[in-house]
Amino acid sequence: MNKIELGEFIKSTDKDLEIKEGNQFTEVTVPPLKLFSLAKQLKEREEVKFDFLVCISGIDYGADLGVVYHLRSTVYEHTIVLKTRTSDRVTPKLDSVTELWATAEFLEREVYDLLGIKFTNHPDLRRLFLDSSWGFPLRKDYVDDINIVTK
Amino acid sequence: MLPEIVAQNTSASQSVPWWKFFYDFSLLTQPVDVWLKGSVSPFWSTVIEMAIVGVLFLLFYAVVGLFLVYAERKVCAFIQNRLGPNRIGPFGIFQTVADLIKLLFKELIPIKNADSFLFNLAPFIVIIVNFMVLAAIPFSKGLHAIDFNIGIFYVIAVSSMSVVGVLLAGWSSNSKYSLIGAMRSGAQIVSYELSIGLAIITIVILAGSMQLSEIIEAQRTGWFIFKGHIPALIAFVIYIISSTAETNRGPFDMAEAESELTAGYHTEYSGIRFAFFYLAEYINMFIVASIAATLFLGGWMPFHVGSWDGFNRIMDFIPPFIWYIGKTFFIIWIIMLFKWTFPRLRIDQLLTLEWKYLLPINLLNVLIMAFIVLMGWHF
Amino acid sequence: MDIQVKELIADEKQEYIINMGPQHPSTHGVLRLVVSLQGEIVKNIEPHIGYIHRGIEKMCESITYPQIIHLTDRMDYLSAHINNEAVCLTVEKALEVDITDRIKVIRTIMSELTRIQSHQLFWASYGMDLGGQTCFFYGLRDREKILDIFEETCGGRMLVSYNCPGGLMYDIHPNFQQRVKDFIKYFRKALPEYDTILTGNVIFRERSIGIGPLTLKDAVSYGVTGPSGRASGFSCDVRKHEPYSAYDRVNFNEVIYNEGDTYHRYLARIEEMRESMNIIEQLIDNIPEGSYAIKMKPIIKLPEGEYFQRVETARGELDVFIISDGNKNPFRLKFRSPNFVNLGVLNHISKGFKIADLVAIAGSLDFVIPDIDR
Amino acid sequence: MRSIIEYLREIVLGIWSLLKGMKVTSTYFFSPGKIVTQKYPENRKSLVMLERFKGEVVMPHNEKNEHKCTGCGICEINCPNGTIEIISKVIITEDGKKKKAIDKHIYRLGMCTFCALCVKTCPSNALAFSQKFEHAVFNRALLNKILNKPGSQLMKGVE
Repeated sequence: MNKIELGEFIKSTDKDLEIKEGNQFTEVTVPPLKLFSLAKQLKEREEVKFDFLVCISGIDYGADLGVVYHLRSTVYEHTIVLKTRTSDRVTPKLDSVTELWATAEFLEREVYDLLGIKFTNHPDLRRLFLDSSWGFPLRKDYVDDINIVTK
Repeated sequence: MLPEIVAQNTSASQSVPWWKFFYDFSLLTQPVDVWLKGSVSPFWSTVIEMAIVGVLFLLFYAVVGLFLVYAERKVCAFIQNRLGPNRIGPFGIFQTVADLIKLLFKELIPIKNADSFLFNLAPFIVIIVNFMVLAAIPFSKGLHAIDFNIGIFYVIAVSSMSVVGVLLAGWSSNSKYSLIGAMRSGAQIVSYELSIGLAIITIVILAGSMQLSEIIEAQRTGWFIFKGHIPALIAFVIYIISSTAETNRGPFDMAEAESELTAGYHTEYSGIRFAFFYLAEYINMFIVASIAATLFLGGWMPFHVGSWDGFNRIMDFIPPFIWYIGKTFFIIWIIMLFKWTFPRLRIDQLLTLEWKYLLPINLLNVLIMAFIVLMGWHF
Repeated sequence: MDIQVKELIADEKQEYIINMGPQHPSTHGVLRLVVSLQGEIVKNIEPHIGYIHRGIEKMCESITYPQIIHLTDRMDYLSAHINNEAVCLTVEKALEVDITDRIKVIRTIMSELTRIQSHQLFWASYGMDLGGQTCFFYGLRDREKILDIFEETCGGRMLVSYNCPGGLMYDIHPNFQQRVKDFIKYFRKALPEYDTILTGNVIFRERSIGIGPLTLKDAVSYGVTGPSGRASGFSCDVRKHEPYSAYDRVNFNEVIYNEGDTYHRYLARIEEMRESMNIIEQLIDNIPEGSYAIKMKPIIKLPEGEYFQRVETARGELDVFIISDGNKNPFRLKFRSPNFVNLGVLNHISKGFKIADLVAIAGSLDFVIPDIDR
Repeated sequence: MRSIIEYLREIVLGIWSLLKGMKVTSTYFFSPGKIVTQKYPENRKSLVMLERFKGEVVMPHNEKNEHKCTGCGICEINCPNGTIEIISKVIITEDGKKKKAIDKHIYRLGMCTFCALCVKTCPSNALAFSQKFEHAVFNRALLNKILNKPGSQLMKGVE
C-alpha cells in the first residue's frame, strides 16, 4: 500500500485519528489510550500486516513526552509511523506493545531508561543503561553539571 | 654392533670411553651404584641414590617444563603467522624463565571462603603425580629410574590420580567457574582413562609384557606401529586423541575452556601455585607423548627394519636418547597442532566421542590385535 | 534486583547464577550476562548493559551535523563507515542535495570493504569463541589489509570519519583502486582457507549446527536484522529493499538461509563476504569522474521535519531518525542500532542449551558492545 | 548394516575434515616466510606512515618561522569536543591598522578524536596532520600543546 492507501486504511479503523502524510511515511497521531488497540489491528489485519517494529523513539517535545513507533510490514514492504504523546511529565504512562512485537521489550526499556516513560504491561521494566538513581537524560530539562560540559 | 660390545663390557666399565654413555647409560650408573653399595650401608646407599634421582628429576622437570612452554608459544606463533616470544635472549628463549621469575614473585592471593588447606594442597597433588609417572619413563637405554615389571600399569594407575588435584582445585576455590571446570575435567578424565587403558592393552598384547624396558626391547626388530600394522595404527590414533583429552589440552580443554570458563579450575590460582598447574599441564603432555613414543614408536630404540642388519647398524649410531627425544617431540608437536587447529568440543560431544566412537572401536581393536597375535600375522 | 536475592531465588529452583562479564573473554567487550544455570544448561539470561553508555544521542543534540559523524564512528566501530554514511544520507535527504555518482560509488565500495573487514573479524572472534585460536590470527591478518587501504585513503584505520554531509572528506588515494583489486585477488584465495579450517571442520559443525535456532516468525518479532536475521529467512537487506548510494546499479544476491541456527548465521556472513567482493569488483573499475564533495553551506541547518534513513551495516539495519526544529543541531536524533535490538533475542534462543553453546550463540549474533550501549 | 556404513562414513569424513584443517596450519608452520609480525621498535627507522595518516594536528611553519593561522577561530567552532582553544591578541600592522592575530593555538591531544574537521574547514589551510604516532608521555599536561611556535608570525599574503 502506498501512503494514501495507508491513510485511508487508518481512517477506516478509526475516524478520529489525526493522519498526516509526511515526506516519507504516513504519520498517525494516536492518543495513548488508543495506541495498543490500533497497534494490535495494524499487526493482525491481513491487509496491512505490520509485523516488524523497526524502532521506538522516545522524544521530549518540551511540554509533552512523546513516543514514535516505526512499523514496517515484511510482506507488503510499507512503513507507517505511529506517534503518541502524553503531557504528564511526572508519571507518564503508555501501553506496552511487547505482546505484539517481542523486540519492544528492549526498545521500551530503553525509552523508560532515557525518558522515564513507564509502559504498563511491560514484563520487566527496569533501568537499562543507567542505575536507578540517575535522572532521565534525554529529557530537555535534564541537568547534570558534572557529566555534561558545555562550552 | 654397539649393544653387544656394551653387554660384554659392563664389568670392565672403568675403561669405557665417555661417549659410550650416550649409548648405554647404565655404564655410568652401574659403577656409581657399586661404589655406593661398597662404601656405605645398603640403607644409606639407597637413600643417596634416591636423593640424586630426585634432584635430577627436579631439574629435568623445570627444564622440560620451561622448554615446552616456550616451544608451545613458538609453535603456535608460527602456525598463526607470528614470531612468538622474541625479546628475551636470542629468539626469546629466556622468555619462559622470565615468566617463571615473575610468577615466583607474584602474590599468592588468598580466596575468601576458600578451603585453604585443599586449595593449597591441590597443585602439589598434580605435581607429585607428575613426578611419580616420570619415574617410570625410560628416557634412554639404562636411563630409567624404576623399571617395574608392571611399568605401564603403574603409569596408568598413577597418572589417573592427577584428576584428584584438579577436582580439589575446582572444589576448594569457592568459584563457580572453577567448579564447573573441575567437574568437566572429572567426567572427561575418568572416561578417557578407559580409552587410554585399552589402547595400551592393545600394545601390551602385542609386546607380551608390561615392563617398559621389555616393550622397548620387543621393538628391536621394528616399531610396534609398523609391526602391529592396522590395529596398532588405530590404537595409536586413539591413544593420541584420548591422551590429548586426558591432559586437558587441545580441542578437549573443557576444564579450562577460556572462552567459556575464563580459566576453569585454576581461575582463582595465582603466583607459583598457578605456575605449578601450568607446568604440570606441560609435563603431562610430555609424559603422554613419551609413553606414546615408548609404546608405538619404540621409545629410545632406533629405527630398525627386521633383518636389514646394515641399515640397523647405521641407525644404531644415533644415540638412543636422541631417538627418544625426537619421537617424543614429534608427538608433542602433533598434540600442539591439534590444539592450535581445532575448535573446542562441547562437554556432551566429548563424552559422545568417547563412549560412542572411541570405546567400541577400541574394544574391537583389542580383539583384532589379540587375534593377530594369536595367528602370528604381525611382522 | 540484588544479586544475592537472585541467588536465593535461583537456589530454590535448584539453579545457580554465574556472571559472564563484564570482563569475560567471550562477551567481546563489557557485556554482562547474568546466566542462570542448572548444571551446565542455561535456564535464563539477563543481559546487563550500559557499561560504556556514553549518551551519544544526548551528545548529538548539542553538536552540529558534521560533528555528529565522528560520534557515529564510535558506535559500531566495525562498521564505522556505514554509520557515517547513514547520518550523511539523512542530512542529504533532508536538504535534498543531489550527490554525484562518484560519491555514491566510492561510498558503496568503502561500505562493502567495511562489511568484509567486519565479517573477517567476526570469523576470527567466532573461531576463538569456539576455541580455535588460530582463526583469530588468520582473520586479523587479512583484515589488516583492508585497514591499510582505509588508512591510505581516509587517514584512520578503524574510526575512518571519511564521510561528511555532501560527500567525502578527501578524494580517494591514487593507489586505492589497485590496492582494492590486489586485496580482492588475495582474499578470493584466502576465503576457501577459512572454509577448510573452520566451516568444514567436523568439530565446528557439531558445535554449531542446530544450536540456537531462531524461526522466521521470531526473527521478525524480535526485529533481528542483518546476517543473523537473514539466516532465519528474514529478507531484510536494506541494500536490496531500499537501495541507497550505488546499490541499485550492482548485481548481488541477498544471502538467505532458512535454518536460523548458529551455523547458518555464520555461513550467511561468510557468503556475504563473497557477495561484497562481487559488488566491489563491479564498481572498482568504473568509478565515475566528478567531484568528491558537494559544496555545502558552512553551517548546515536542516529544515523543520522528521527524517528517517535506513542503511545496512555489517550487523543489521541501522536507522537514523532525525527530528529537526530548523536549528544547526538536531532536536532529537535516534539511532536504531542493530546490535541493541539483536541482543533482545539472546535469551530467547539460548534457553535450554549448554553454557558452551551460549558462547557460540552470542558469538554468532556478533555483538559490538559500544553499539548496544551507545 | 546401513547404519554401520553410515557410522564408519561419519568417522572417516570427520577425520578427513580434521586432517584438511591440520594441513593448512602445518603448511603455515613450515613457511616462516609468511610471518606478518613487524618488530616495532627495531623497524622504527624504516617505518613510514602513510601520508594521510592522522597522527596529530600540527601547524606547519616555514623556515622563516611563519605560519598561516589568522586566528579566525573556525577550527575552534568546528571542533566537536573542545580540543582546540584559540587565544587571540590584537596587533598593529605596519600600516597602522589594528588586527586580530593568533596568540596561542592550544591543542589538547588527549581529547582529540581525529575527526579532521579542523583541518578540513580551516580557510587558510593553516593546520595539517602529522604522521607522528608515538604520543605517550608521562605527564598528562604534556598533551596540551601550543601549535604556533614562539615568536612565529603570520605568513605574508595570508588573510
